[in-house]
Amino acid sequence: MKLIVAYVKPFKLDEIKDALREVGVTGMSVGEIRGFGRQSGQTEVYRGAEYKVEFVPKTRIEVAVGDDDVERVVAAIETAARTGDIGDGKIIVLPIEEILRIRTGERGAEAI
Amino acid sequence: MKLIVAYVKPFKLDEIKDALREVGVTGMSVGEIRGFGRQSGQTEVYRGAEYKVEFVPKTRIEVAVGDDDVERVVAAIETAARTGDIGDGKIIVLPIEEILRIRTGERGAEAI
Amino acid sequence: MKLIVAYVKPFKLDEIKDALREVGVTGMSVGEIRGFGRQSGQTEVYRGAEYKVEFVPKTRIEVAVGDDDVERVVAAIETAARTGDIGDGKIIVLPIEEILRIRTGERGAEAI
Amino acid sequence: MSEGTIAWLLVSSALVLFMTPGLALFYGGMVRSKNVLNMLMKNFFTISIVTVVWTVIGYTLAFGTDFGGLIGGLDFVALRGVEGDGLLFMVFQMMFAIITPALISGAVAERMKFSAWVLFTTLWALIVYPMVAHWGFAAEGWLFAWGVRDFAGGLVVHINAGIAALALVFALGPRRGFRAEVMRPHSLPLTLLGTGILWFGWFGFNAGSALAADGIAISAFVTTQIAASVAALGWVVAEWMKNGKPTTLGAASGAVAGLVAITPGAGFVSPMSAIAIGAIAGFLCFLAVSLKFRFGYDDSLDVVGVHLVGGIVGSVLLGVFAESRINTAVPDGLLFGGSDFFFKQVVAVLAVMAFTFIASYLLARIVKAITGLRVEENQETEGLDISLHEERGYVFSE
Amino acid sequence: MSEGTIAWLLVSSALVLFMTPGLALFYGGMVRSKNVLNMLMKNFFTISIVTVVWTVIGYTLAFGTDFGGLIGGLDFVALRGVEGDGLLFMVFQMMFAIITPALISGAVAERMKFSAWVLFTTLWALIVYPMVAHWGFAAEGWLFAWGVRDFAGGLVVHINAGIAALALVFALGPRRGFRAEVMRPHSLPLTLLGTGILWFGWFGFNAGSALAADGIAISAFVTTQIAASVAALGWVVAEWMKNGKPTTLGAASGAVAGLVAITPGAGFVSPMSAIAIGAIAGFLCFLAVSLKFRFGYDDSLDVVGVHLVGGIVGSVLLGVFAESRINTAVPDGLLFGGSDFFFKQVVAVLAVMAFTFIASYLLARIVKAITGLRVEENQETEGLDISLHEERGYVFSE
Amino acid sequence: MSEGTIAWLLVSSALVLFMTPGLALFYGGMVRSKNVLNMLMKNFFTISIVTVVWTVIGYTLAFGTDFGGLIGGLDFVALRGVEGDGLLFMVFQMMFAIITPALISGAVAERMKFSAWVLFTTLWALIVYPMVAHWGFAAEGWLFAWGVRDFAGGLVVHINAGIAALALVFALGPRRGFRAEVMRPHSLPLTLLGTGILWFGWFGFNAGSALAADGIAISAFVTTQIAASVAALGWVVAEWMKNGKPTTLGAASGAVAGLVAITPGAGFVSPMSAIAIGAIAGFLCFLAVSLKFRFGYDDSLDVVGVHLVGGIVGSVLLGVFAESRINTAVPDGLLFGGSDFFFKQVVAVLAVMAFTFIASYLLARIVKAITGLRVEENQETEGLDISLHEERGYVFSE
Ligand SMILES: Nc1ncnc2c1ncn2[C@@H]1O[C@H](COP(=O)(O)OP(=O)(O)O)[C@@H](O)[C@H]1O
Ligand SMILES: Nc1ncnc2c1ncn2[C@@H]1O[C@H](COP(=O)(O)OP(=O)(O)O)[C@@H](O)[C@H]1O
Ligand SMILES: Nc1ncnc2c1ncn2[C@@H]1O[C@H](COP(=O)(O)OP(=O)(O)O)[C@@H](O)[C@H]1O
Repeated sequence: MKLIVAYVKPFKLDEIKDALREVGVTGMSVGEIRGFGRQSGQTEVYRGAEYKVEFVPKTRIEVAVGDDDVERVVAAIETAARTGDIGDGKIIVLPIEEILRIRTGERGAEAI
Repeated sequence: MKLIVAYVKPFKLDEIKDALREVGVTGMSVGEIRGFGRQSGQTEVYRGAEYKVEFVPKTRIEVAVGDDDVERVVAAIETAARTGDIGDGKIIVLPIEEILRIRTGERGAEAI
Repeated sequence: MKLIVAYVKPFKLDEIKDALREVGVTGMSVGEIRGFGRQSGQTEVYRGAEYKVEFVPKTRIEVAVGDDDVERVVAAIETAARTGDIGDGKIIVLPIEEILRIRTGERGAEAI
Repeated sequence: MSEGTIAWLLVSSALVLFMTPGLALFYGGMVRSKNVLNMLMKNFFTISIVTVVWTVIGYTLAFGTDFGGLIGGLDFVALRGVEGDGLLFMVFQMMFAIITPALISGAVAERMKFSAWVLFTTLWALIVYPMVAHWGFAAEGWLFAWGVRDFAGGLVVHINAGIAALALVFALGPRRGFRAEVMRPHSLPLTLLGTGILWFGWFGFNAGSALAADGIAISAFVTTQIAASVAALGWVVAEWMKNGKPTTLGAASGAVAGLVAITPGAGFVSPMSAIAIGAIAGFLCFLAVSLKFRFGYDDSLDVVGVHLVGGIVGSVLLGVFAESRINTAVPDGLLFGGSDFFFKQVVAVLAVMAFTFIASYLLARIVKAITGLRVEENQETEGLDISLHEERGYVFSE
Repeated sequence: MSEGTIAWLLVSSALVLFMTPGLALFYGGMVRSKNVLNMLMKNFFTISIVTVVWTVIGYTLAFGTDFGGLIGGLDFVALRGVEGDGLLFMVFQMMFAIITPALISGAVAERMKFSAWVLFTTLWALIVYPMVAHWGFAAEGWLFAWGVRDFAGGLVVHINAGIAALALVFALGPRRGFRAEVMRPHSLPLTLLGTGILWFGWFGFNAGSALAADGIAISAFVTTQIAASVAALGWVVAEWMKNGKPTTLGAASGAVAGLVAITPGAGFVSPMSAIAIGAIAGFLCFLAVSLKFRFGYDDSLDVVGVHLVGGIVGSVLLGVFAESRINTAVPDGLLFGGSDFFFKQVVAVLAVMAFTFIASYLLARIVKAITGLRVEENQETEGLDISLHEERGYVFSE
Repeated sequence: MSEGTIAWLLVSSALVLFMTPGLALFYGGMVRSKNVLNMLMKNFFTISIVTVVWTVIGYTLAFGTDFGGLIGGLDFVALRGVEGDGLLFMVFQMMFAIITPALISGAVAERMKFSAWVLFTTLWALIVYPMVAHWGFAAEGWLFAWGVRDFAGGLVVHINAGIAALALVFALGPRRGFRAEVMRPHSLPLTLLGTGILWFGWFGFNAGSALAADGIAISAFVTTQIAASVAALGWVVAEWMKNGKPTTLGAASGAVAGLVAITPGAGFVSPMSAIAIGAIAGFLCFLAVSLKFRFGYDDSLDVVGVHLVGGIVGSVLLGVFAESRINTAVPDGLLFGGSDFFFKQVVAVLAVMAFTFIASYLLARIVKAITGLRVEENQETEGLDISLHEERGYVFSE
């Protein structure tokens, strides 16, 4: 089992969610982060003073999937999240050693 | 060493914290996320327009533990987080390769 | 490739970002969390009622790096984040199995 | 004027001015957080623009010597000769000239260029508002002279703003994601705060329109309070029955709908009629806000549903409930035996709608030709606060 | 009435109305974010409910022809014959009838059903408030006729609301997690904003109660400002000494406590007495808010500690500090040689407490039988905004 | 006084009091979220402190029997003999005495100890404010007697507060991270709300300073509205040209700058002059806020740039635009043939700046010796809300 972590543009969340649902993903967890990367941040101006805010608002998505689904899920996110512009973000795959559904105590693939 | 990640119902945080403390956990990190899963989201109504908000507020807990403590900690979270209703959430175990305490520079088990 | 996760004091973020940039890191993702640890939380008082809030605001940083850069990056964070006081936080290293840049579809080291 | 009346009109003017920041918050809470500042800014800046326009030329176009019932002459350009009581009347009326275009801003939220807004508001405050104000408020304006009555601005303010909003929405098109995406209010507490300020300020708006601290002012004050309350009840009961839940935004919207609807008749109807007007307005405006989904125009914050519909309801119902017993300045309405007045009110509603719709649509096209109306697609996605103002509404992480 | 007085009472009425949105924000900031809209809604909707109740029947029960000192007759049903000055008095008093039940809402925050609140408020505004208002404010009400004085509503508003809150809390029970969990205010800036609005509006409340723009109004204005300020000092100094830190919520709470305590005596005492009243109220109310933890009743936002205790302090101290030199409508208090008046004030406090506690508790039981009082356990956990209103207070992520 | 005038001055007093909570929000939105409560608290607590100081001794030092043009005598200690109209004047002036030190708090935001603020404000309200108020407002104060005019407090309020802010900033030093770190406003909606309240309250401030509900009040009301609007335009246009973007904070800041600048001349100049004053103030204050970066003093929220510079601009321009035709209490300014008055205004500005700078700096040193001025380094890093008040501004996660 793998944990897929994606940093994406916030307004893409809805599309990604729909894409994931289409490839059979039934759960995910989403948080707000600030990203730093090639995409340069925003200048903000307050009373004439300029602030170069290097962090850009991004959305962080976590999806736990079975080993067989990894490629399909990664591809779904990749397609849905892409705009082609700098700052589209990254997808990372981490190994999961165990997973458990709290409600039922199920473990492993069934717990996803 | 393992990193235990749990997605749980927000109001369960206090009980989980207490349960973890009882099994000897001395540290954890907690964030706010929005979860998508079997538990259906909430309908919200604004000026007569209905919005089906599929994301549910959840709390994400991270605990780094030594290999021997994994089962105990997972069990503690499981028990404290369970209500028996859909949406109780998941626990995931990830392998840690190294851990370091910034203040002292200690590494490995001592750093937890 | 590794994912370096660090829990640090929020006001240290700027220094850490600069330190990381100096060692060649070009991207990172940052979130707000609440930390529980040896550093005791804050007492808050509302209308005479005392609340012991055990969670302390912390910043969580994620940096994906190539295998060769791990030590350098960990050292950079360690130095920049240290104040010497309790609560400086932890750094964790997780193995990454795959990484992908959404914009270009590049994978592996190039995608970082 | 007596000192008591001066005191009351100074306070009323301040109250009506306060409504525009209140409106800014009311609207600001309803947009997404990435657009909150742009929403506030469009309202605050409208204060500045209209103050200047009104001072220099707008006031005289509205209240200068009449030309054919259509517009005022240039006698008061740059406030020449406007002093004492006249100056007080000028500034009280200025506050109405300010809030009217500000009301429009809710319809075009989250996508209209700031420069386009500035230009549109300037032109609209220069041309449309003074003409309609002349018709409805000036003694020789054709509507007023013909016998139409508009106590505090049902025609001049609410129908005028509401139909202009519709015209502008047509020229502008819907937000990206309209009807597909969730576009929830980002802070209803802000909206409720705005509602409180609007309600408070509306006492100056309506009771101040008596232009004296007298029995008419008292009467207008009371009908205002009653209509707002009953309309909030009406809206909430309607949605409670339809959707199964009473909502905070429903209560706030209902209150505003009631305030709108009582505006044309505040000093002309009895407290019991105010109950009827409030109830009908609360109910009809609740129904009206769903029209935009049916017909597909994106009136983002329901300026049409609340102000246009509420203004029509109030202006027409004034033709029903007016009582010369309450105020000798108005003939009796349908219910009290006068059908003539009712007919005139209906004609006035149609006339203002037709004129303002056309004029506003033309102005929108002109503005489009000069500055363009909409922000770029990526600006809309990123949010107007950052892309147009380089500011962020909230920073909780530092 | 002179135009000056009409102007002042119109403004005062608007100011007192504005207090209820202010109170909504004051309370709204103190609850957890999942309940903020419910808190706002309970207050805003109370405006609607009471406006209707008061218009139709409440006013006449309070101020109609007296029946045995206990209640007014039905002469003014649906405002029949209420015109001019009478209409102005009616609407000024309406605003008091609105805020009184609104005050209660803070005690039952975060757990009471909205439908139960609607029913309770309606009944309470129909029965309890008009009776107590009749006793304390109407010339032939038994308390007033007997010689008790209540300038702007220490008995009628604050003690009345505070003791009703206690009764309702008994019927309702504590929030889940009371005393075990952290239940912090979610937005103190909102609470401080509410405090500012309350303070501002209170000038209409107290100085407006002179019912004229005269020396008594001026005097009441000044004592109001002083007592609020000193009580804030008193509360903050007390907590600074006890807990080692001065708090923002302490300053806000102290100010409100002072405003409550000066209410019954605002137009009857000197500025120097206002300092004493403020200091005592700030100190005692600070002590009183901890009573709920000692006795275990969950008065969520301290309506008892601030309004009941503050109201008692003020009403009793009026018996000490009243000066006929300041206002001939009041006899001298203890300090100036009159003991009779002090005694009457104490009796009045006890009488209102006894009556309202019993009546409110009975109403609460009736409401419980009809709608139930509390939300379900999982609704309370999830938050009342989503579970009762299907709305969310804040959405910062879109 | 007539009832109309009493009504107007009661309302004006309430409006001016409301400005301080408005200011608290205006400032509160501009600090980082970890310091918002401390910012609010410093303002709210200033209300309490100054109310007591003014009641007991400040009023008599400002308006008691004159001593050599420099200060008032002790005749009115503890308001002895202050009644009726005098009491009304006392409380109206009290509100000015409150907001003046409150204005200073913005300059020392995010680092000054609360205890030090309490002590500084107490001493400043006891010594500096009453003296300068005596000079500028009392009939025998040396500035007034000499012929200087200050309609509503350009010298007494804004220059006085602005230069004191500068002195305190020198004594205090910059925030940790000044010029290196990003220190963004945490909630501009809060700041805009504060702006709305300030603008609303300023009508009481300026038009109330006519001390009657008369033509001067009307005139002051109108110039206030105009100058605020034009200055907002001026500021925004300047920044639009310089930085390429119009900002919300710019509009808010410009409006406040205009309100400040018209204050000294509100009842003395014509509406057309108000346009000029507003435009110049908006433009100059925009330039002035960048001075702190050039000269390296950390005036956190630009009290110097807005209030000192705006106050100077307004006081000096009054010497240019004053018209005895508008108000016989003022001589003609430069533009209307009088050079003498202009000269006196300039001297007055310099005199107040010199006196208050020195006095405030000395007070700051005294306070430093007693309590210290700054919080500890780690308290500043952690935020003043937690470290000084043990409270948190926002808790959205529960
Ligand atoms: N090395 C990294 N570790 C963690 N997150 C990263 C890393 N590099 C980029 N990110 C995340 O991905 C986002 C997009 O990266 P960026 O370099 O701006 O664009 P692109 O992915 O198109 O090259 C960043 O804002 C950040 O959230
Ligand atoms: N595959 C997944 N990857 C990441 N998070 C998940 C996944 N599935 C569920 N979650 C998280 O767990 C929460 C609960 O899941 P849900 O399916 O609603 O209930 P249950 O775990 O009781 O079956 C979700 O809200 C989400 O935060
Ligand atoms: N076992 C753990 N798992 C996850 N996060 C931890 C763990 N222990 C500590 N942390 C994080 O590190 C932060 C600092 O830890 P703390 O024990 O207070 O200080 P120190 O690291 O100096 O010993 C905590 O606030 C928490 O966010």
